[in-house]
Amino acid sequence: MSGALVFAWSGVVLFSLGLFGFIVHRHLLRRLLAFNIMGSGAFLVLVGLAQDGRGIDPVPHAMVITGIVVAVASTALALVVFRRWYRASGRTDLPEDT
Amino acid sequence: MDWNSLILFAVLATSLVASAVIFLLAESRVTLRSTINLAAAVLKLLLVLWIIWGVYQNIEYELRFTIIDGVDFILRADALGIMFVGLSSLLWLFTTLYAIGYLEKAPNRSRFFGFFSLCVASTVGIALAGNLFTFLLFYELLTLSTYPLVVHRGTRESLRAGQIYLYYTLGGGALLLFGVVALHVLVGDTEFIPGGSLSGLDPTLYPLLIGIFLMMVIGLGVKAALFPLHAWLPMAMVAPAPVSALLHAVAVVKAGAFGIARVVYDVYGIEFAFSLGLLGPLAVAASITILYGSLRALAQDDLKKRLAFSTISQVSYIILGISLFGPIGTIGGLVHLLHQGLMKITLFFCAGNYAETLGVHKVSELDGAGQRMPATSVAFTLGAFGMIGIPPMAGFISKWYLGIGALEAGMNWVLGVLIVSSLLNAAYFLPILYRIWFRRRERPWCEGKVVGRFETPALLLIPTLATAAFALAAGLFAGMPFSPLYWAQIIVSREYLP
Amino acid sequence: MIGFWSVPLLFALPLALGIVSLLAPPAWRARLGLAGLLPLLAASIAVFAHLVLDGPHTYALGNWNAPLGINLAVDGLAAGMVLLTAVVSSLCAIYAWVYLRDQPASSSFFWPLLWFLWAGMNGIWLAEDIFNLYVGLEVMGLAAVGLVALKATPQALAAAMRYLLAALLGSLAYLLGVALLYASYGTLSMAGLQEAATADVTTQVALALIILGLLLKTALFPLHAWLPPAHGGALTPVSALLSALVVKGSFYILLRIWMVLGTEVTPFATAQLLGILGAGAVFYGGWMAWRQHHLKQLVAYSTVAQIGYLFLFFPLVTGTGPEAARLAWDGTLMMLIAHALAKAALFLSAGNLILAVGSAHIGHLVGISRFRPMSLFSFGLAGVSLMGLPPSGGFTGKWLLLNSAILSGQWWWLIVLFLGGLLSAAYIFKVFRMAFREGPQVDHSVTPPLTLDVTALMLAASAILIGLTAHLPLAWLRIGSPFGAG
Amino acid sequence: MKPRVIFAGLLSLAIAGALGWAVLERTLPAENLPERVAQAMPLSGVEHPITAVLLNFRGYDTLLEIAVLLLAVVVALALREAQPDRPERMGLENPLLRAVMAWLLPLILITTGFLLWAGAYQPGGAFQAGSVLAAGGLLLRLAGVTTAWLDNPAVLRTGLAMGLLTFLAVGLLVMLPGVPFLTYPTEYAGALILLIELTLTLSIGLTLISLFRLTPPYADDPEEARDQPSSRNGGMAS
Repeated sequence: MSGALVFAWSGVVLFSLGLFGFIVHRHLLRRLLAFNIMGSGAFLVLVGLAQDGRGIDPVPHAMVITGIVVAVASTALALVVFRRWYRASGRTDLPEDT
Repeated sequence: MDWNSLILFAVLATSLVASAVIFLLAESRVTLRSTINLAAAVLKLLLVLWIIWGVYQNIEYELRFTIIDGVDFILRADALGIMFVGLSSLLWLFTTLYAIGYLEKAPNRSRFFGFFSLCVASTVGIALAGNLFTFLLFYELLTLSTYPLVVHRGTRESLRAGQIYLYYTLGGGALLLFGVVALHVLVGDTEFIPGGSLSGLDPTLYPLLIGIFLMMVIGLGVKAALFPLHAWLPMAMVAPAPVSALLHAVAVVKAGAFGIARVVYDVYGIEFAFSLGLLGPLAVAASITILYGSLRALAQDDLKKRLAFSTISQVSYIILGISLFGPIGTIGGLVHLLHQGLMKITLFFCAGNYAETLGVHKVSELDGAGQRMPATSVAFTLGAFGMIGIPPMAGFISKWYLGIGALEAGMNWVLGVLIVSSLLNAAYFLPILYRIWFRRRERPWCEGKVVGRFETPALLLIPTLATAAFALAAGLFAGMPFSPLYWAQIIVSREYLP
Repeated sequence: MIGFWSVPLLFALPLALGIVSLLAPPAWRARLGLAGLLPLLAASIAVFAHLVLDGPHTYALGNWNAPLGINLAVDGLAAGMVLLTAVVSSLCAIYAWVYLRDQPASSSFFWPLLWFLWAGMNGIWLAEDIFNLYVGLEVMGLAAVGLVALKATPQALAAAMRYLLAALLGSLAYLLGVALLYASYGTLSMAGLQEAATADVTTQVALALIILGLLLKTALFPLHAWLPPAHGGALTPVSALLSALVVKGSFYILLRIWMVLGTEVTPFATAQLLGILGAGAVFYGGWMAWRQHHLKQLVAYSTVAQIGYLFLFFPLVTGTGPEAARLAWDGTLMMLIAHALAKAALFLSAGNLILAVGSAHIGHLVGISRFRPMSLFSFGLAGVSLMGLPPSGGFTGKWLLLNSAILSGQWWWLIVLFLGGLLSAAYIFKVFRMAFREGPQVDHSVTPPLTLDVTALMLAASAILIGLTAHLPLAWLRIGSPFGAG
Repeated sequence: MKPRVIFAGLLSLAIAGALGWAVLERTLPAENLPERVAQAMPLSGVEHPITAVLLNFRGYDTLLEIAVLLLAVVVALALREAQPDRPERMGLENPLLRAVMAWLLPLILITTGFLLWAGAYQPGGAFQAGSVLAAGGLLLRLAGVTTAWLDNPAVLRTGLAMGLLTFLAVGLLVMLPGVPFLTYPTEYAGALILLIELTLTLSIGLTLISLFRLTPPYADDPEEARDQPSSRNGGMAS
């Protein structure tokens, strides 16, 4: 088993765990955390698989940095909307979810 | 683009432009709206007369552009098409006049006249369509533009009627669409060519062709009110009288019958359709509808409903004529397309006059109407005689040719259908005439509208008398050039010759 | 040459306008927006004209060719979408210019968000790089979420939140698929992937993830739950933009990736499954639309249904003959364009009707035909296209799809098209029934500004006209397509 | 167990299984992209390959990524304006904290500068530097140091937009000789990238700080929010 595979598999596990949390939880903050865990998993797969073969590939690293920025922006946006929603409704989950 | 295609475009555009302008007019601009309406109708009629003259001289009128690869939009004036256009534009003029009088002071007139013109544009498009695609396009447009007219009054009853109308026509339209697409996949763009274009196909495809024919006839039969697809028509009589008169007696139902004629003559070809064994069942269906419509008409007390069932029965004469294999039967069917239009619109105008002037909607209330409204009643009588087929009215000519055509085609039982149907026609029209002329009214009339110098407003009376006169003339002068009969003979000579 | 210069302007210009509009005082944003429409429209037309005159081309950003750099690909489909976006967004922007006057001041943030949305969409249409598509998706998606949230009512915030969660999940699935593809092919360029693609497990799993993510973003039944509240609850011009263009963004990516990988990599059943889900969307969306009482919710569910038609593309193009596939391609694109135009028109005219009666409840539309014939007329014209009745773009698209279904022998899709058309007639005429009813409730209505009616009418009329002249746009869209320039 | 949990569990397991298998079955690519990157490095204007990919070879991705970041702030600004908050009052009045800050802040600024500069030849770059800068700003805020100049919309928004604007302007200006968007002339590439990174660092830092500032915790309590005069939304029902 190569190192790349360990990284990639860890990424897969993180992604799946995140997905589980994303679906199971109703509290929006938890779902956002789950989303971030999923993101980390995806990034880990991206970088992990790139370790293999011919040395370090800078492209996935750049992609991950871009991905992280996008994830940060998405999370921030989600938090902004969430806090406004909480303020307007007093709820931490979405109305149709029980 | 040359003049000959422009003129076709102009025929279509007169009512389309009128429709667009009328939609934009404010409700209160009555005079301007009426002027535009009438000007468009007169202009269209003149253009159509021009084209009729041209078609008579075998001039080709064609307008064509590509919609998608392999599918063209084609308008073409041939003898069959221009006959229908002529009928529609003549009657549009009269109905417009009538409607202006009928809807005086009624609400939503901009909407009414706008959609009315759109309907006429669709009918003209149906008539001039040069291939199945174009036909389908206008056929569906007719469905859509009629709906607002059916529900025009906005009552619960008319909305219900509109809904039923949509169930039938949209369903029928979808079936027609399938048939057209299937044909398109088989043979490509199906232009209307005298003699049809399918006879060269591989015999293994024949079952498929029969299936497609069935789908298309069902789709078209909905508008032609073929039994058992007719139920929408009597319900649609809640619409204002001009709508019932022009659309549900002439434009819409005839669009269906005309479409069947197109499919039989110009897509399949009458001989090919005969050899596929399609004409016999069609004749049976038409015959059943003829008898069924007449029987149901007997039982109606509502005048417009009785006329509607009469329409169901009479339109099937056209289909019967189409399905008789032989030139004379065809003449009978085609000429009836014109004759029935003239007679039935007269009857509906009369029904509208009775309702508007006297507030009478039922047959049983018509006692003595002849004394109160003699001119209208004379027109009604002429129309009714025509429907029964009493010489020298136009209806007699149709039935005569149909009968001979049936004998020629060796379908003698059709003769029986014609005789029984004529008796039934007499049975539901003569009692009305008896009531109008020979009974007396007990109570005074509750007058609906303020009446001027005549028995009813001139705008209602003049179109009624004019169409009655046309119906009479079509029968009296059937042997003259450019009479409906003459024109039907031209069509048949052109359809059967190639 | 102008076309060459215009390609980067398609995203640079809206980004710049977005920034400027953010810096400008709120009162200036609308005027700035209108001024910005012209150059952007000009650039879109220039790119399109360049394509029609000189054929398809790629644009290597930074002069680094793929796979090292990022290419933009201008082919018929891309340029067509650019132009469609320009037309629909411009008209929606003009609508918004008038509509937002009566909205709270905070709604002036519509403008920067619109520009970012536009940049994201143009980025997606032009992209040739699967990772670049991910970033483009995020620009478009977050701008769209922001636009939904702009109304700031609790319902709108909840809808935005739900939309955001769906978008995020979809993006991550897509990203993971991209990661797997990159790991096995070493390139992000679609052209490179197409050359190298093999039907191994990694590619199939990657494609499955990408498809799943994009289905969620496209709101294909049964992943559609986020769409109706978001599209139905937003400000009217926003609803129009979202339904007309934004859902098409993820569908477009799916289409592209399918053309690159799908036909070779996926088993026959996948395409059929996508078609079946599409059929489910048509039926379920149509049924739900018919059951709605809120006018804009009805229109939103109609989008759910109409998206279903687009997915008939996959079974009709996979494993069928070249002619059937070509017809399916033409038909789907025609459907897509017609839906974009018609749905924008439908939302805008629905917004006008709501402004006129002051209520979004369909039951309150009684008798409105007497007062607002023009709004209703636009609604009807757009409805004609959605029902697939002639003459309209929707009809032409349906005609092509029907042809393709018969030709490929997959007759079962005929039933979907048949019943789908009738269902859409049911919900469109539901509105009309109410509007034509003469009742005591309505004796007056507010008259919205004429501009609102005119923009809706223009969109509706173009949905009709595009059906009558379909062969030209379809020929242009085929430039550089896998089906050859026809 | 709730059906949702079962569903989520099965789905996650299925996806984990499929992904694990896909990772295992992965074949090495035929395309050797690192090799291409290495070959193009001399022309990139920087020495670190990741920075070269981020800001030169795939600079367009980064441009859009910055747009995403800016978008988040735009939405935050829009929502803040739609539901105005009370004036914020934040931070601990703690002299120890302030004293520590006095030590920390210069360190943070130096780290920021270092990360920015380091990006040219070793790991680092605008986003990392911007994040550290934002952390500094956040600490200041927690320490109760007023940052009132950030309340001036013109200053704030200019700062936010500066990075993207510079990036765009550079991308467009280099087109003048007739080359595609973002084609840096080789001799100026290093300088231009540094300029872009510098402005990006400031904008990213400011963006992250703003995202915190725009949703002050005091406004979060729905009970309190309801006491306020009704917010300006509502308006037209549609």
